[in-house]
Amino acid sequence: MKAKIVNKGQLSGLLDKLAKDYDLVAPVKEETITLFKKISSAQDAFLDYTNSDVSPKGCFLPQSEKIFSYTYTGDSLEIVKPESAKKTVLFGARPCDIKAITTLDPVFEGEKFGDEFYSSKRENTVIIGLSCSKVLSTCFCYAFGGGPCDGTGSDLLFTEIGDKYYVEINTDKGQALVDANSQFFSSESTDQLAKDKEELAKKLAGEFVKKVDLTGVKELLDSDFELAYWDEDPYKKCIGCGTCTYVCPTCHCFDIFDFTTGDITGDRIRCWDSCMYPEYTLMAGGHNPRPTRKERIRNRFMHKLKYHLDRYNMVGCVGCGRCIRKCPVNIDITKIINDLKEVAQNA
Amino acid sequence: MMNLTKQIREQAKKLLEEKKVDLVIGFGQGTELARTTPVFIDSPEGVSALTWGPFCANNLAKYLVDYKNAPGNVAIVVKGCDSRSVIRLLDDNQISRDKIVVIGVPCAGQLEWQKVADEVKPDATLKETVDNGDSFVVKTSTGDHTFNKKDYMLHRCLVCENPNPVIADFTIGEELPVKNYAERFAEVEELEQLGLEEKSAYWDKQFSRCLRCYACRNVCSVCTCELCVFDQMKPMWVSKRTNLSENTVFHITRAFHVAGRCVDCGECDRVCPMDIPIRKLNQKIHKDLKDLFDSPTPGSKEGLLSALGEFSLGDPEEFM
Amino acid sequence: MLKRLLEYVGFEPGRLTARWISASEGAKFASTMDEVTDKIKSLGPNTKMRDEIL
Amino acid sequence: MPNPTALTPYPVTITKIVDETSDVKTFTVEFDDPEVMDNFGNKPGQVCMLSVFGEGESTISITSSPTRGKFLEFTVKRVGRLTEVLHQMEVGQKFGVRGPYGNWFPYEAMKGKDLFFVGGGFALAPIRSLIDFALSDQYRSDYGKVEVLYGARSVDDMCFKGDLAERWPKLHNTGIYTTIDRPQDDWKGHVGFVPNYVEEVAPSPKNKVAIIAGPPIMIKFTLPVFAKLGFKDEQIITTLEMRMKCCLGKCGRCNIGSKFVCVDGPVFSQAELKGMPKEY
Repeated sequence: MKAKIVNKGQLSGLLDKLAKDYDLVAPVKEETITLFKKISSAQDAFLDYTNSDVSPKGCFLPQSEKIFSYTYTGDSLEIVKPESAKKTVLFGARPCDIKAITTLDPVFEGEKFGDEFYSSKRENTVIIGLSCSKVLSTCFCYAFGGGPCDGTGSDLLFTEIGDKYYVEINTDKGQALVDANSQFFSSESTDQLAKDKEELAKKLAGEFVKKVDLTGVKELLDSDFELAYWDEDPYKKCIGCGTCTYVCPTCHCFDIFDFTTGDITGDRIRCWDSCMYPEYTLMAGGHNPRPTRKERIRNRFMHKLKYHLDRYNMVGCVGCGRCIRKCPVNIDITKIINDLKEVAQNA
Repeated sequence: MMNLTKQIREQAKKLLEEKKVDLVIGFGQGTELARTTPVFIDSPEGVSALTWGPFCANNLAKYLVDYKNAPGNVAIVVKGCDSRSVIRLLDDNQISRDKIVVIGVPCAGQLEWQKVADEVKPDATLKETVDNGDSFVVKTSTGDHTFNKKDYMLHRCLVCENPNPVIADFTIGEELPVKNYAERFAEVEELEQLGLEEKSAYWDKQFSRCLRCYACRNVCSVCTCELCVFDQMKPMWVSKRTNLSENTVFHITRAFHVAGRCVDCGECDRVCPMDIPIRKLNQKIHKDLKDLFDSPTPGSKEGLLSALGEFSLGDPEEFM
Repeated sequence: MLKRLLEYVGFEPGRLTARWISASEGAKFASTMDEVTDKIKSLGPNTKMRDEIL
Repeated sequence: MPNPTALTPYPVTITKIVDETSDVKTFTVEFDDPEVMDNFGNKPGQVCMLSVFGEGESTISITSSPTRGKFLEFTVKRVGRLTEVLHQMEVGQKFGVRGPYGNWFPYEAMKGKDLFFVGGGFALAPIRSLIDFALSDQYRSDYGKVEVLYGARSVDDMCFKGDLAERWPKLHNTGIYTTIDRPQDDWKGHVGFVPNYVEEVAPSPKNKVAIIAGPPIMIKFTLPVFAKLGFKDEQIITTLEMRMKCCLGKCGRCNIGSKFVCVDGPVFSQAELKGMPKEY
């Protein structure tokens, strides 16, 4: 494992340089909300956060994205595609959110069809992770194999230790970025910081509050689609908003529609959509395969805990805890998992 | 608050045992120390799940609409603000009076759960909460915490119009004094003072964050349309494209759609994942209703006509 | 109410006009329309909600 | 070379429009770039995304068999916003097509077998591609008898009248059965619902595959009839529809359990469907 050190005093220099060479996307604070945005200088970055309100998945799957513009008169048709993605650095993303991007990869890049919009952003982006220094009461990344200092999916992983950042170089892309900006990386020995990081990871691993036990849950969901559990509490209290899906770093559903900008011109747009909305599956003829909140709630949790596993051999949840914090009625995926585990045990 | 919890449970148990209702909708302990979650109790044995305290922010009246066509009667636990929703739903003929039993609880204010969670150890569990007038004491497994209402309460509670339920078949606990806060519209007035450009910049900044998750709409107890204009695809009045223009249209339309019906429960504000001050839009309407038509808050009395649904000769005539 | 709300979120006063005009009041309609167009012209192009999309 | 991963459609020009019923039209289209058609490689049972600019996209099955020529046919029922606009279009006008998507009827596995098609109303459209494929000069010898049992509410609701009355009956070793739900003065043929008619015709399950498409209620009552006649679940093939947006297995909405109808379907055997949640 290759590693380097960045002294804290050097960080703003590095970020300013990155902002010049790339589109730099980093966490920023807007009033009470932390979200990822393009920044032009290091001072806009807000790194003292534990979990942003919105995940950085928008870097690769923007909430709203133009697929092409058209000019159409009925007899003539012209289509103009947007420019391809710019070179970007995503700085300061948390390990769970980066892991989430790796769960999106097979959706957009695997199987039969790729997705040029996602792929071009993915290829052109260097992901610099930032280890967590705290664990929230809603965090449970450990349950899905992640961890507060886990570098999975990142090109570089920064871990704050004292007045230094311990920087792990995980990919060639990361190495290239380090090489191109070597003046900001110290060449001192990283042995001590490597040990410190291990310690930090161990300490944080012991701080999780949410106890999540997935034993038997997948098997239960495999065996029975019509569990009586889905008739219980969660769907009754769900108000059917899309908050959980929009703050979720692994939700990838989208809608495609046309946005007319003139009589004969318009843009084809894709934007996030939510399986919690009744219109999501409503067909033009009026039939809806998931007509009530019960079917929709079931689908969401089945997707996270079963469907994504079935299709891509990856869990559809990374344990960031956003849906728990943001749900207006406190529907908690960890409770659902533990409830299902109990159902499985009693079956 | 243990005493109130006990009384709520007893009342619910009695209603279920006597088959007066088939379902009780109330507050239960949530999965975070400082949160409750709506619970749906259908048997007398289940009432132990009910709780009460300073973490019962949700307005449960919204759920009544789900049961309007279901067989049987429903009991519901409401605070002062929630009770206005019940009246609005009755006035809108969304539910029938003989189908519901209202358990009213005078409310000493609700705390912002995240502010509380920030101060309590993550692994603590809740033991008890005590109302001390200006503060709440939250007793936990890892120690007691005192939270000043002024600093930790939801903003809506700081200018609470009436803590007492205005409709209730049973009232739990003592009525609380009604404080007519002079600063009820202070935030709105502050914004009104700004210049046009500043106002525009302020709201542009807020609206640009909007995710269009529609939590504010879905949580709203007076949003009862079966097909919402924002979901309608034929014609598509408002595009799903998330940009400042479409977001602005969404927020103005949403606010104006509930004008004259909004009961000022502040749920839209509470649930917004992006902390957009949605209630400030509704409060502007409330303020204008008061200034122009001397109209009380919708739902604050039974049988009130909607200010925007009636005409009187004294109304200002700005468009003749 | 709507006018006040629009102004509150930063639209210039005068961008929205509402008038009660009966189908028989042709002259009132014409003069109102003149008034509105004059007003709008004097306000100049609207800048609110004119963001370039994306 | 068509790139189906791009969400960008290819322009097509309408060359022919047939009014099937008052609300169903069949559009024949040709790609403006003939190379696209040469490389399209659509197989019977697959679908396309049709783009009507200003309205968006809709999933429509390809009605025509690739054996019939360098064009595509889409049979479209007027049900929503997009199809409404499509119905107002005229010959010579353009819209967009991307595809082909989804799986196809297992025509290889069906070789050497008799085919028994059941279609109800407008839903003959998705299976017509396979009927014409099996009846094409090129592949006719691969299959045994080709029978089509078709039912509509009334004479006015019958689609593909030309195929049913003229074209198919004249071909070698075919059997065409048509029925309408209620008696009508100008109708000399069979009267009655599809499931009952299937029972009357009583196809033998021996070396035969049944391909069914129709409204859910018809399918629901027809399946037991086939079971009674001795058909195994593997011998019954159907095709599903779902709301779709990308048709690439990404936008999420068309899943039935872990399967996406747009890439894993729309063609499923009854045996496969039995192993899936009833959420369609």
